[in-house]
Amino acid sequence: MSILVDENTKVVVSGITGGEGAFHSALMQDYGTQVVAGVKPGGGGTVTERGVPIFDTVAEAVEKTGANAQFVVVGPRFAADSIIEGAAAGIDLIVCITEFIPVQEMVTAVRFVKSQGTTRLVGPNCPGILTAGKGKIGIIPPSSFTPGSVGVVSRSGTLCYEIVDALTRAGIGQTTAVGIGGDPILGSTFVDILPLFEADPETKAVVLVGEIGGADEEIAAEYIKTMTKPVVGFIGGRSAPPGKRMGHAGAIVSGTSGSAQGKVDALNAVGVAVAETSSDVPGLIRQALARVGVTV
Amino acid sequence: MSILVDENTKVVVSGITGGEGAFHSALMQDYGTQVVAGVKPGGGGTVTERGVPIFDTVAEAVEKTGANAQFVVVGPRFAADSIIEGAAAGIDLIVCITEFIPVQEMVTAVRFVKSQGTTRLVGPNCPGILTAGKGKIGIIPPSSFTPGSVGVVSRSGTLCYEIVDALTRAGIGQTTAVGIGGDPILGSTFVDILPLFEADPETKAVVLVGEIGGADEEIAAEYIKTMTKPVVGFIGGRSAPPGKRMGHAGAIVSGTSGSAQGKVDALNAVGVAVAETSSDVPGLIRQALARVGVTV
Amino acid sequence: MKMQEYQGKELLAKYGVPVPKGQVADTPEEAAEAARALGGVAVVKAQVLAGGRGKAGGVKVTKTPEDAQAFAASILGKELYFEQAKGNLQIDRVLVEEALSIAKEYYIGITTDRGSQRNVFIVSSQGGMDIEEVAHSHPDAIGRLPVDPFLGVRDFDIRRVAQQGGIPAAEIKDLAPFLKKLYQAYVDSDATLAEINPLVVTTDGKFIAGDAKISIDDSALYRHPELAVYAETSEETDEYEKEAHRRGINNYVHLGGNIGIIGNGAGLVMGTMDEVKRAGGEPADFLDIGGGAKAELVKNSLELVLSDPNVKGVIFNIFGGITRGDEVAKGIIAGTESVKVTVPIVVRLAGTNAAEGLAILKGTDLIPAETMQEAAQKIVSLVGSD
Amino acid sequence: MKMQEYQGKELLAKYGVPVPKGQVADTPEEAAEAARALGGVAVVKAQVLAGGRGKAGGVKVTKTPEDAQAFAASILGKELYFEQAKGNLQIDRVLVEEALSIAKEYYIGITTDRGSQRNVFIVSSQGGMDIEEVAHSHPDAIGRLPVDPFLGVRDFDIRRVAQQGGIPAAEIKDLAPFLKKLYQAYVDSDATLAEINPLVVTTDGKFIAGDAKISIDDSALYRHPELAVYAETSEETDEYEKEAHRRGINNYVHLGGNIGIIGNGAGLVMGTMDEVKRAGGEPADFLDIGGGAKAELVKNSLELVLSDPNVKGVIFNIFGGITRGDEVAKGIIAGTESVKVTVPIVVRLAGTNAAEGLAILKGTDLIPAETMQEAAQKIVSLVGSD
Repeated sequence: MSILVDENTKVVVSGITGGEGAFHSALMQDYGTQVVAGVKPGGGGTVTERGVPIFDTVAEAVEKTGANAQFVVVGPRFAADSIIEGAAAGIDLIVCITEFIPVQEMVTAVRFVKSQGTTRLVGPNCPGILTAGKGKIGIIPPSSFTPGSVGVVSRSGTLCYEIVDALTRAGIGQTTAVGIGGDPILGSTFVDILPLFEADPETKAVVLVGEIGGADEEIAAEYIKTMTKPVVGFIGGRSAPPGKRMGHAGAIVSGTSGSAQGKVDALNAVGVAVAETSSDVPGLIRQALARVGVTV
Repeated sequence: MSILVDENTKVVVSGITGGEGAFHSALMQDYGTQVVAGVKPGGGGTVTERGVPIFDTVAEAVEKTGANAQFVVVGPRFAADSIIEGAAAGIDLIVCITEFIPVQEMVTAVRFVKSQGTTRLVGPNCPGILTAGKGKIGIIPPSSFTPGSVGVVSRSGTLCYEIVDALTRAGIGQTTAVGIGGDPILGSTFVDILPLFEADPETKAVVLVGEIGGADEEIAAEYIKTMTKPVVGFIGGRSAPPGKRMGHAGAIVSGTSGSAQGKVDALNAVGVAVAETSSDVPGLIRQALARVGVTV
Repeated sequence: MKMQEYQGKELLAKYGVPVPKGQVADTPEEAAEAARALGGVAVVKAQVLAGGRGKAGGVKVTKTPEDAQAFAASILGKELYFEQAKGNLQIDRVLVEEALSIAKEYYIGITTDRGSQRNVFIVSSQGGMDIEEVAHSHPDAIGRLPVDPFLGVRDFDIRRVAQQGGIPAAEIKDLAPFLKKLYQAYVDSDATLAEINPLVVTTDGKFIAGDAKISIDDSALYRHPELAVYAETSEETDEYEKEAHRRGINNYVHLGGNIGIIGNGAGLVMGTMDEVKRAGGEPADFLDIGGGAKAELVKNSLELVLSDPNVKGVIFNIFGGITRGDEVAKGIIAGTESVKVTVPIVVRLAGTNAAEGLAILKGTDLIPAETMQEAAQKIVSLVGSD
Repeated sequence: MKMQEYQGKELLAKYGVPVPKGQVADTPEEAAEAARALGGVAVVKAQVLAGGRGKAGGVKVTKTPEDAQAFAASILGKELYFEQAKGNLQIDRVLVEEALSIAKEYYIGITTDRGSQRNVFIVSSQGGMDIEEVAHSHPDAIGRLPVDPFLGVRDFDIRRVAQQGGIPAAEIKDLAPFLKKLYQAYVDSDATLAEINPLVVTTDGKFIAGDAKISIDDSALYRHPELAVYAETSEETDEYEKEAHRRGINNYVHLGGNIGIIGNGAGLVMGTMDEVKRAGGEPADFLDIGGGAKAELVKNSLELVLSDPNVKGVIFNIFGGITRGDEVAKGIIAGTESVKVTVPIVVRLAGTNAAEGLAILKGTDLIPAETMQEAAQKIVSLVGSD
């Protein structure tokens, strides 16, 4: 088990012939992921250097290869359309790492994906998903991962890597790490991913990595109330001064709403210990697991 | 039991102040239906002659009265928007009798209704739904109905009345009659309604009233194969000469596809007896019920 | 509402869909002038709604303006026989167009599809012939694309349908704008059918609509006043159907038997036909007064049906939902007062306000019937079976 | 990209949203002329991105062209202090507008909302004041309308939101076209915020945008070349932030401490700030090089951070996913070569191509660290805590 991605996931890569697309598809293959197809308009009938067949459309790739997941790594002008193409072709899981997709296009794309009912989108502007030892879709660097029992879900890509690194250094392995992305319009938020960890028998505890801005952590806290598995939190930007923009469109501190303290309070209120810095996460996870009788 | 409409159905009428809207809302009330609200833009805060409160929007009517069904009886220029309004307000069942709604508007409206997931649309250009002795939404004349165990689903409104009349004259009562309408773009087709009859404990047999044109009866036959309850068919237009348009946009005979004979063959092939004329329906129903051990 | 070729091409041109240069001509002289403006060589095409104009002798490539004039003179104001319409149609207008240098002919159609509940493109590399034949003979050469109304035509859709339809990938860059503009024209005009057959690929690689067969949704004509002016054009070849068209009776089909049939709802009227046939009669017509008909329409319908000298009896079968029995009864009375009635009329009234209607008919010569079956049997027994 | 009021109003006018008559002026003389064209009485408004222009002394109703000229002269080329921006901003341009005869002031805003994943209208009858205050003081006077992108703004939506926002039913016929046009302007322009506060209802019942605060999605500017020309306008009041803007570094915030922080990803940079603080240091800045940064941007970033004389040490924290360690290493080397480095620089490189990056940095004065925590502790111990 694990969530979303494993050794049976069959990935079609939209943008497989681009620089990043080719590079990261190869890294995905190196990590054992089944990359079964690529899509490049007009490129149908050819194969990549690594022997992956290329098709003109996602629909054809699905028909011919049984792909059930799509990695979207095309430029920002084409990414929303590529997501829509994947959802229209009945793909189960779409991971889009593309940054700078026009927001209005994402409003349309997410609306369409949700109207399809059966497709899950992770991203855009996210690092993707990595299941330790089984496979990955996206750009998460696998070197820090080690198989284990902790799930990680993060708004920030690099903080996600950091926390996985800290866990592994502390001898705590992971099931799956999901980077949901930092854009204002996202396919999946915390409350879409947490239930998957809750249902996954291998996952014993979850690290939720939030950051300032928005209300996703507060909404997640409502759901965590209903979870049986322990969750440990970390909020990036606790030391950020209020009123200053810190990158991500989402990371705007305005009054209480969206502040690090508001999020910490909301999580604490539902029994979630929140780490002061990322290096405190492994200790809190160990305590949380001990409380439910799991020793790591 | 019964399907779609019963004594607990709470109807909001969009267009309750129009001529047909007022007339048929009153007939619905006379038949025992709970008409809990009306909608008329700008008319909020008033009541109809029969004391039904009027609201400016369906959403408000739902909030204030708990309406769970909507009867759309506005003019063709406003009907598609009214359907969308009902679906957006979370109405469970929308019945639209309006004729001559522009087809492109219905393409949009039906797409929206289906994307909502929880709303069922019957119509447009249909007579509506009547559950014998319990209630009705639409314009079906109730005088011929008598409670019993036969469900009726019909593309044609008037043929539906005719067949109910024939059943009652033969001493065979009905559960619910559903007129799905004759437009090219419909909210519900045979295969949307048949499963409801199949699941309804009170319904023991079903009459399917089709007509020439389209492939709805052929598609229905595929579903009927899986049903446990007997179905009797009738196809209007068996004597219509091929190549002639007979009213409804849908009723175009072209080659085999859409012909009465094609439909009769498809139904016969799955064990459905098809009546030659509507007056033969009661006899076939009686035989069909006898075969499953029900005497009427 | 069906549009003639030149009307359809005018509509398409407004949306940027490429069409051949050309103009319509009502006289041979205008045809000559149009051909001259095109440089001499031209294609002259009779403008009628029926298909099969080539076989009917309504299309000719002319080498000189004089040729164009002579051909136009030979068909304008004349009637040609159309196999598909099974009758003669008068040619009042021709379209004079540039002769395209044709490399290939494709087929593009859009229609609004019951099954998928969407507008669906049909795309095929096998253009210039009957698409239904292509569907049988080359099923692999047909691409089908249901368009999500919320998304419109997307590039990935076009790549897919082109591939299915056998159109080379290299031509997608030309096909894509053609399909997108055609779709916009279709949706914005409330069309129910738009067929471009052939879609001509010229020897210099341009995509041009060689023909245009467009139908507009009658229910939406109110918001297309610029198209509604075309609505006069009728394709009926039957004189009673032409008369029905003039009287605003939309659902009338002349069948040629001896028992006139008038009812409300297509299904019920067809059901009545079935009962009449079973009783041994032969329907003279199919006439559906529709839902909620007013007395005036009922009167008009009765007058139309009685104008057919073959009609030896009439059956009215009304089971009112939105149609009200009293309105129908008033219309029947009005009809019997305006024309001399020499044949029996059986009236079956049921449903909404049936009692009120029957009260109005009381004391007239009209013959009441309680059920459809009874009505059919009564009229056939009065008229005698064929 | 934030647009100034006059730019926003130009944009709205293109979509038929009613705005007051008026024109921009760069000089007092132009202001006088503009006031004259309006008939004398005018409102002169400083054009800056910061809010609170009235309090800053940037808005005045003038009775004569001479008044307008005098007021324009008193602010053009001068700096005004803006409380909201906590700093001085220079006024380079004024908007001279007709003085509206105001009966009522409403509030209309649209923004793209994370929660509902839609564009959401905020509508209130309580206009002309801070909407957040209204939300607190009159929560019942706020209507909220998430717009389904597939449907656009529908009449029933407008009836509903008007009712919630306390706008009388009788005014919906005027409100509806205003909202529909505003929505079209918003979507077509790829806006992320459009605030009309106040929406003026004039004494003769017209709806006019009294102000316009519009932001455009930077990611979509490529397809709005007509708007991209406005992108030069900057609202930064901090000199380092202005310099970052000039260098094309989009995610830089000057914080004033002594340890420069550069990293990839907003979360990681914030996390690094947290670790530096815990170790006893004080961040000089937040600088996120983003994902997939090239060497040139890294070099530029280092130069910017080092240009702050308060900076006594720099920490590079890179955990590469799409960012590649070798690119970053090349950029760091280039940065240290282009400016004289007198402070310690700690570099933590992990993730994609980290090994390649570390190989490049080998043999330099840069201080390596294996983890973020270690990097923070090293730089603080080298610089000394505050």
